[in-house]
Amino acid sequence: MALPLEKYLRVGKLPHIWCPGCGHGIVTQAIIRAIDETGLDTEETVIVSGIGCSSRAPGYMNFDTLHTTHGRAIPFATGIKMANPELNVIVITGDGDAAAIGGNHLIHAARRNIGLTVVCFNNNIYGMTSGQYSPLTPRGSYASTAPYGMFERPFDLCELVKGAGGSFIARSTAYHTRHLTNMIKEALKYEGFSFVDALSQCPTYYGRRNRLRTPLDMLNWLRDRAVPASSWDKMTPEEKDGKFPIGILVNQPSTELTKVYGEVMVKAAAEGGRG
Amino acid sequence: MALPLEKYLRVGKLPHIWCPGCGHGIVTQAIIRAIDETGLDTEETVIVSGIGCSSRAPGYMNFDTLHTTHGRAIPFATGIKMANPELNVIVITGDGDAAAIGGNHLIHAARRNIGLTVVCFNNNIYGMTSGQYSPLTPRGSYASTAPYGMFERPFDLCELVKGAGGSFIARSTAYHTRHLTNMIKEALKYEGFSFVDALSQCPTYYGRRNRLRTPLDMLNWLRDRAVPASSWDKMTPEEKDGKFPIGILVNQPSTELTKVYGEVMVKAAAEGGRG
Amino acid sequence: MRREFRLAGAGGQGLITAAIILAAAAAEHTEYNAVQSQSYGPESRGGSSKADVIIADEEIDYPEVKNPDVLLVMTQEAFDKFAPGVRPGGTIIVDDTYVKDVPPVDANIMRYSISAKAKELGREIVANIVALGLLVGVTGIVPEDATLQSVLARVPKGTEELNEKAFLAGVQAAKEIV
Amino acid sequence: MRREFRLAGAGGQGLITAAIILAAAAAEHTEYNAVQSQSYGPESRGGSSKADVIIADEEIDYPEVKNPDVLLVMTQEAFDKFAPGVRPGGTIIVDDTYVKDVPPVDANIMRYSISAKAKELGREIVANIVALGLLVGVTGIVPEDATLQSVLARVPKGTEELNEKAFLAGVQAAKEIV
Amino acid sequence: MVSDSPYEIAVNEKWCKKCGLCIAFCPKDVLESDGGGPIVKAPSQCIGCLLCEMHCPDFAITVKRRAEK
Amino acid sequence: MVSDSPYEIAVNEKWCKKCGLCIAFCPKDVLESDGGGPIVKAPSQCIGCLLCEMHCPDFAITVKRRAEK
Amino acid sequence: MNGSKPKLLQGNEACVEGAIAAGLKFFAGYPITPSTEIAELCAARLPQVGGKFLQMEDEIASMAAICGASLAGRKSMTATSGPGFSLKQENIGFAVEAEIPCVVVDVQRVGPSTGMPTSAAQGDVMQARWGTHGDHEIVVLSPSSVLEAYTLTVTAFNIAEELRTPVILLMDEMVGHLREKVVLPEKSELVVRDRAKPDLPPGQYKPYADYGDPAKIAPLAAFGEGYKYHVTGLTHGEDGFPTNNPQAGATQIKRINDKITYRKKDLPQAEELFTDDAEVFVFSFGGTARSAKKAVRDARAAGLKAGLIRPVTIWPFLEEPLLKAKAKKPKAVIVPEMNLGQIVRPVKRVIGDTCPVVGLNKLGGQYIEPDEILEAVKEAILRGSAS
Amino acid sequence: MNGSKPKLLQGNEACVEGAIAAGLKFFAGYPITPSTEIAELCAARLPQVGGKFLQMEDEIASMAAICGASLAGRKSMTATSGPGFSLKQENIGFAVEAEIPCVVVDVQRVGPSTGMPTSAAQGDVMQARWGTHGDHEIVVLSPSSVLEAYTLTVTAFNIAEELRTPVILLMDEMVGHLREKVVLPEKSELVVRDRAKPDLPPGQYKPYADYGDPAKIAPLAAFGEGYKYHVTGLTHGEDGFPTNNPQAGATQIKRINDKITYRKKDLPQAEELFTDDAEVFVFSFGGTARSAKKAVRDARAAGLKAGLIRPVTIWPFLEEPLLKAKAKKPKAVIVPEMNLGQIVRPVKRVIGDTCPVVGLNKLGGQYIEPDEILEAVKEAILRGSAS
Ligand SMILES: Cc1ncc(C[n+]2csc(CCOP(=O)(O)OP(=O)(O)O)c2C)c(N)n1
Ligand SMILES: Cc1ncc(C[n+]2csc(CCOP(=O)(O)OP(=O)(O)O)c2C)c(N)n1
Ligand code: SF4
Ligand code: SF4
Ligand code: SF4
Ligand code: SF4
Ligand code: SF4
Ligand code: SF4
Ligand SMILES: [Mg+2]
Ligand SMILES: [Mg+2]
Repeated sequence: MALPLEKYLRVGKLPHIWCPGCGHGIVTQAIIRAIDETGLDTEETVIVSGIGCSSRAPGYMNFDTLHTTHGRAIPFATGIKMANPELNVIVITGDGDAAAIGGNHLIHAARRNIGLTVVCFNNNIYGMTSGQYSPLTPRGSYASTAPYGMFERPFDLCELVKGAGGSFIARSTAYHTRHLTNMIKEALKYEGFSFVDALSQCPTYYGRRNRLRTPLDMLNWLRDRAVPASSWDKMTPEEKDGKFPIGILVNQPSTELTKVYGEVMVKAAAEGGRG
Repeated sequence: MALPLEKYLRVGKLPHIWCPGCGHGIVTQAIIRAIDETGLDTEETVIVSGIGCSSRAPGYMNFDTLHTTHGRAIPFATGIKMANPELNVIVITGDGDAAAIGGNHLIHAARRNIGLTVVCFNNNIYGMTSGQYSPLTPRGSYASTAPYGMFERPFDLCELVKGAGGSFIARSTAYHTRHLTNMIKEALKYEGFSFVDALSQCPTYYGRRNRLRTPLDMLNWLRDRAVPASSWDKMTPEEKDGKFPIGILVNQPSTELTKVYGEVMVKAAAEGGRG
Repeated sequence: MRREFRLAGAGGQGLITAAIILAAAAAEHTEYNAVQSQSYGPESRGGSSKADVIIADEEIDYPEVKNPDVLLVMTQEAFDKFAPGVRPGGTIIVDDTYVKDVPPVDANIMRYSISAKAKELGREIVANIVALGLLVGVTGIVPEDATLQSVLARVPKGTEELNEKAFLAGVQAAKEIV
Repeated sequence: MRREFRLAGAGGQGLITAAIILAAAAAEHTEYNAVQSQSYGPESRGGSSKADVIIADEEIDYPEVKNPDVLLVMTQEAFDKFAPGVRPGGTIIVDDTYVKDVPPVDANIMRYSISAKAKELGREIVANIVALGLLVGVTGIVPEDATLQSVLARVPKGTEELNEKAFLAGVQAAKEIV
Repeated sequence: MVSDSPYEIAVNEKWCKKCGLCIAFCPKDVLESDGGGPIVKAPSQCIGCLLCEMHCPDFAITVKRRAEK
Repeated sequence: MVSDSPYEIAVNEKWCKKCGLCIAFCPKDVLESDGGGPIVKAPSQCIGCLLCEMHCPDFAITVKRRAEK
Repeated sequence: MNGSKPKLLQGNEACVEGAIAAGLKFFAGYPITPSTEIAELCAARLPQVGGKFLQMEDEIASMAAICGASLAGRKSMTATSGPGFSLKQENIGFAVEAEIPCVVVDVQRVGPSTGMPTSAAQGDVMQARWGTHGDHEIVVLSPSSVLEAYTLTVTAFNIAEELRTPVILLMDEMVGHLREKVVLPEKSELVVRDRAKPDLPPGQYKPYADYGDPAKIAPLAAFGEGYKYHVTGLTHGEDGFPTNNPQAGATQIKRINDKITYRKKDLPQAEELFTDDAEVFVFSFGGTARSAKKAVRDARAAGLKAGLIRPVTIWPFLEEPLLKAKAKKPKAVIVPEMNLGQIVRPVKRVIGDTCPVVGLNKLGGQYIEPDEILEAVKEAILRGSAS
Repeated sequence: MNGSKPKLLQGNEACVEGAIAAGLKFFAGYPITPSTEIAELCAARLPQVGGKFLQMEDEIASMAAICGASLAGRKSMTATSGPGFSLKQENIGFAVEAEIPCVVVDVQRVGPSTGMPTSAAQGDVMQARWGTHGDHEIVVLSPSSVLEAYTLTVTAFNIAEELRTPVILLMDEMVGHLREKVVLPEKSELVVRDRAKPDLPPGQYKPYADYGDPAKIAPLAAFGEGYKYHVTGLTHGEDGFPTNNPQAGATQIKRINDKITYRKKDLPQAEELFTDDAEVFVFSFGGTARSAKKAVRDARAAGLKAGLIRPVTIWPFLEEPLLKAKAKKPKAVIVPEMNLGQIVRPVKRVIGDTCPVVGLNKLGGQYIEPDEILEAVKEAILRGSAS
């Protein structure tokens, strides 16, 4: 039952750089557990990230790992998957990385249905750069660049990916560790593009500034806002306010991009193509 | 009834560079007509575009006009609106400009609800660079970079903007000129971020390669695929296949960003803020 | 030996294709060197079109045509724009279907109703190949059969027959007007 | 005159704030020049923290501290890392709440249970201000009242009283241990 | 061109690119093709629906009520 | 630590950052706080639910079934 | 903020206060170490003074937004560091081509790529000049102190407005993060240039007029003022509309370059110390120049004839002080920089074969210490005397 | 495609065929004039030869995708022009820092900004060297003919693989769009270097090993081969993991620079024509060098002692042929380029005060004609003789 940590972690690199009580370690563990339970071969699994506290996770994970530029993990991963479709390609990203600077890549990967599993460590703040607001910061929250409270409207990340055509979309939180692990497992099993919005906590920069003084306060805050997807649709707009659904939100199988491209290659070799 | 062309167009710059039968002229005219019917002051209206055949439209329009870099019209326009919220800011963009390279800016503007009206001249192809596929090219269509047929899945642009939180979203086509004009009018009247997916035709690069030999063939193709929004929801998935709804698809008023920021300014001047 | 050709007219008349075929015929079927270039740009969209070819028995260092030895024009606009630049004593082949006004220039003018001929053969779209046949026939710069091979290799499948007819019509016309 | 100070400990102990206040007191309330700098980086996240101050009556061209005249350390790790770098004959102020192992070095060592004192006053979080009082008291580099002004100007609203107590406790302690 | 229709149809030859859309969209066969571009053949039939004008990509055909003039 | 529980709880002191989450999540009060970090106080109460392990951001607490050892 | 009272300010803070003093009304940015404090302070300060702050989705959008705001008539700024500076390059080129006044701050850190985000470097010197495609002059200023972070930001806005061009404030982590005692100039002492307004009516206004004189630059009307003009990144004529005419294109590109080179004399000149009788020159900018200054003072104290040239304007490269130095036939010019050797290149070009030009380079975030420069000075004097 | 049969090929087409011959297996790109034919041909050709093409959402993603594909073991390429080249800069820096082999084609057009998209220029010379932030050497090659577009693409892949670095193929519109007769080399004549594989087992493999010898470069394992190693754009140690140690950082940055400068001798050397006894040298690259060649031939025909140096490797700058020229105490070096003067800068640095270095510059998409260069040669000889 306990995870074989040495198999999945570069234990020599631990302890990690994350702050005490940071949710990113919890989500990382859920990924590893999901990999373990799914039985993915560590030698055929690649982990790719962008830049951010979250994006430091691959450095601790015992796989082929790639820590890229801010926001660009998905197109790097796209190149890997195109080059070698046999590989399991997992992308670890943050809410800033995935939804601010990297938003375009996220929606295009969802559109293309390229076989990546993207897990967004969503702590609704820029942790690495010390607490600026992100496109996921709830309205009214304080951040170092929102000293008068967040005045922009945030995304609903799962709705965004859905609008882009995403075929597998799930959400969970660092509070719901077992559920989170299961969501990631389902995402790993899905052949096309799968997206998991993993709500995480940044006690250092989000919590401190928003009267959530301890990591536990933050996890309870996540718990209190999460509603099972099955109940969500029955709720009134007022009931939904400030809350979010967790669970599998979209699951519509569709042929994965490299599979489709395989057909292009067959056609090309045969007929030549019509320029 | 006929438009006062000299008022809205830089007639000295005509004829324009667009090909015979290009839909972009039709959509441009619809915008002008909508401006005329809405009664916007030409001196307080700014038109901003990116790069593409479509993005050449502002050069012919008698307003303050800004032809920016590829994909970036929306953030330029965002700066204009933030600087001077009194201005009516209209963005003209293409499907490549708005949805390929500029996709991130589109979704963030929708999220922020900044008061721009974005009209996408969507000909589902890159016209300016001679016919490469765009994120809107229908599956199976031919393009210069899809000699074996488009193998990626396209976006539904309106769904994308909706997923991003867009509050006013409409669609029409260059076939439905009166309807298109009305959609743009409604968008202009909407205070926050409004988006119009204006399906246009590129007979030169899309039509020729896809057995739609004349501009009329292309317009009829648009007509045949368009379904009034009111009927759309009643259709089965099979019936929807290859078709798209036209009309106002989303209309949920919400406070515009510069208005919200006005409140921040009042607060800041008064209290100082909590860093 | 270095001879410079310019083919000019409207976008859509297929003159770039004709120029490529001419250069290809020289490059692939003769000992000559050949380069081909053209004007690009949004202005080629519906507007004017210009394609150049240089054929030489030496290295072609500088690949630009300044004063062509031979100019083929298929619109009045193209004539007006490019005729003055022709090398004194050069040749201008004029499609008199569209070029009506031909003031005197220091060049050898040859007229033929290229587009009309193409229409007569079935589709005006092959006017470029008629023109090519005419140009090859008039100048003898590359062998006719080699050029025909290049034509057949580069036109869309299914249109070979029509294009062959067009090319031969051009060659024939050359014989008549020279 | 140029004197260099280093304040080192763990992230969260508030030593950067203390250093800023020290530099501000010198800059804003004396004729001296002052600069302040610190180590940044993910390592400052939960890990160690280091802040430097230089106070001088001349221009401070090069603003880096290499061998501080005065070192304040609030963790064992900080002591181990920075004590060897102190200018021979300099001063090391040690928070013996956390620094237990103090091998001999060529410096004047002063010990005080800074964090324990802060806890006693109400909240350990003001240990940085106790330390500041101690440092100012020990070194006399800036007037105590001016420093207190700077303290009050830079701590969060509502905590002024506690911080004032903390500062004065540090100053008092200095008198006792010097 | 004088006619008994209340509408006046103007074609700007310099801008017209002869795409033929105006002709195709006219519900009343008012227009006739001249190698692609429109010739106003039956002005009296014009009902002022503006379909020609609004489908012209080149701002080259306009329809005005005579009174407007 | 020997106990009659079928579970063995290990804390890696070098990795633990004393966030207290393991303690807070243990439904059986097995763990007690030592300035934030866990002390295994009542190992026999452990039901192997893994809530401590799965909420530890630092991979610092693990729970194994004794047989596994 | 202003007044004769001394303050302890951080370099990044001083930049913001300078910008506000210069009339900054719109900041768009995306956080990145070590420039982030600039965005954070703008978020707090701008709405207090009638300005606006917007955190954009990325650096590309930030650069675009400040161009838009500037065209709408507001003084605008963005700030970033290496990776973000790379992303901004395309739109910096747009601002150059469309002649949009704005200020871009780059607080340098160790590169290439993510490098060492919190460590100091001076590795973007050449990128600031050549980072965007195509030919373009650009004005780049580099402060050495917190006070200068303030004053040069004001200057940057003035140049941007006067020359209708983006101006780069090239800081380094050392200056950006340093807190230092400063006495800010009184508001009344500050020269603040506001944007020239067109004096011609809309019909006659040429936003890109070519007066045939690089000293004369067309004023920029604000959008919404009734001029209804066109702005494009395509090569354009005097009216702002695209042109395909090669001659017109060449003229336009030359004009936007000439307007800058013509004004070299008006840009902030180098600080010189002991250059009159120097035998060895130290040429150094930004944070490193602080070490250089100390080294030169120490050298003088030791009786060595060292002199300092500290360029404040980095680009266009001001040859003048180096030409003066060259004329003195020095024993060496020493160029310490926290990179592999960038500003040393134009120095070599100017000095030619006159004397050795010695690069003193450090990487990995390590400051160049005064003693290292002093050592180089000593060596150069020894070597020079021996030969 | 290969074989002794002559063909008429376009420069852009030749580049694709060269890439395929070199083993290209993945192309990611975003269309932009005048490079688009490269993407179009890759879309048609790659799936025919077991490769893949993907049109990305933008140039940033394209650059990222080819890095990813390269790490997965496939030879990868992207192609673009000015605006897209600006956007790729951040990830080019990543490829430099993470030492990822790949080929980036930039077909230059007139800038800055959107400029004149279909007109030729050579304005990205300095950007190719300095476009990304931080210190980095980079290999840049520039073809002058269609055949060379083919052969240099093969060479670019070989260098990329051997030096584990991105290589820039800097074309210009003139060469990219030119159709020319070529005889492609036989497959058997082509030297194609494949990627070295690690010879150490996973546990011992150091992807960024420092052998203390710039000639030795660690081989790159492909993802999925069991090495389970880490790649980052942060400054890193030999094991690939980030380091904050300044010394280690400095060493790493120097290593990735040294590996390139050390191999200068192995990079494509300049083409020289009549340089033995030349009195005036014309230094010219890319499309413009064709005019230069003609001019030099014409000069010789007129009895004037002109010589041509055509650098094929643009960066790192190969001083050698210029040093040889300098030793001959020439009357002048003439540097024609379709920009405001870029490659002329390092030329001046090398030539120093020996003789005038004369820039001959044209803008707005205008080719520099042979006669203009000839004129400059004549003038230089006259002036040189008079003095
Ligand atoms: C191009 C670029 N812009 C900005 C940055 C600075 N930066 C690093 S991480 C980060 C945000 C991280 O936020 P998020 O993705 O939410 O991750 P977290 O740290 O919260 O886990 C930013 C803005 C950068 N490294 N590169
Ligand atoms: C950064 C950048 N990348 C690529 C291009 C080339 N480019 C110009 S327009 C265009 C696509 C235009 O397509 P779309 O937006 O659909 O407009 P259309 O021409 O179809 O109206 C591209 C790729 C560019 N100008 N800048
Ligand atoms: S700053 Fe926030 S996100 Fe980053 S490690 Fe600390 S708690 Fe986690
Ligand atoms: S290429 Fe297509 S989109 Fe562009 S002007 Fe022609 S028809 Fe219109
Ligand atoms: S207005 Fe209507 S009826 Fe009249 S010409 Fe036009 S399309 Fe025909
Ligand atoms: S629609 Fe306009 S451009 Fe087309 S034929 Fe009619 S008038 Fe001419
Ligand atoms: S496994 Fe469950 S019961 Fe046992 S210590 Fe952990 S949380 Fe408590
Ligand atoms: S959850 Fe982990 S890090 Fe936190 S106190 Fe428990 S063992 Fe330590
Ligand atoms: Mg985050
Ligand atoms: Mg399009």
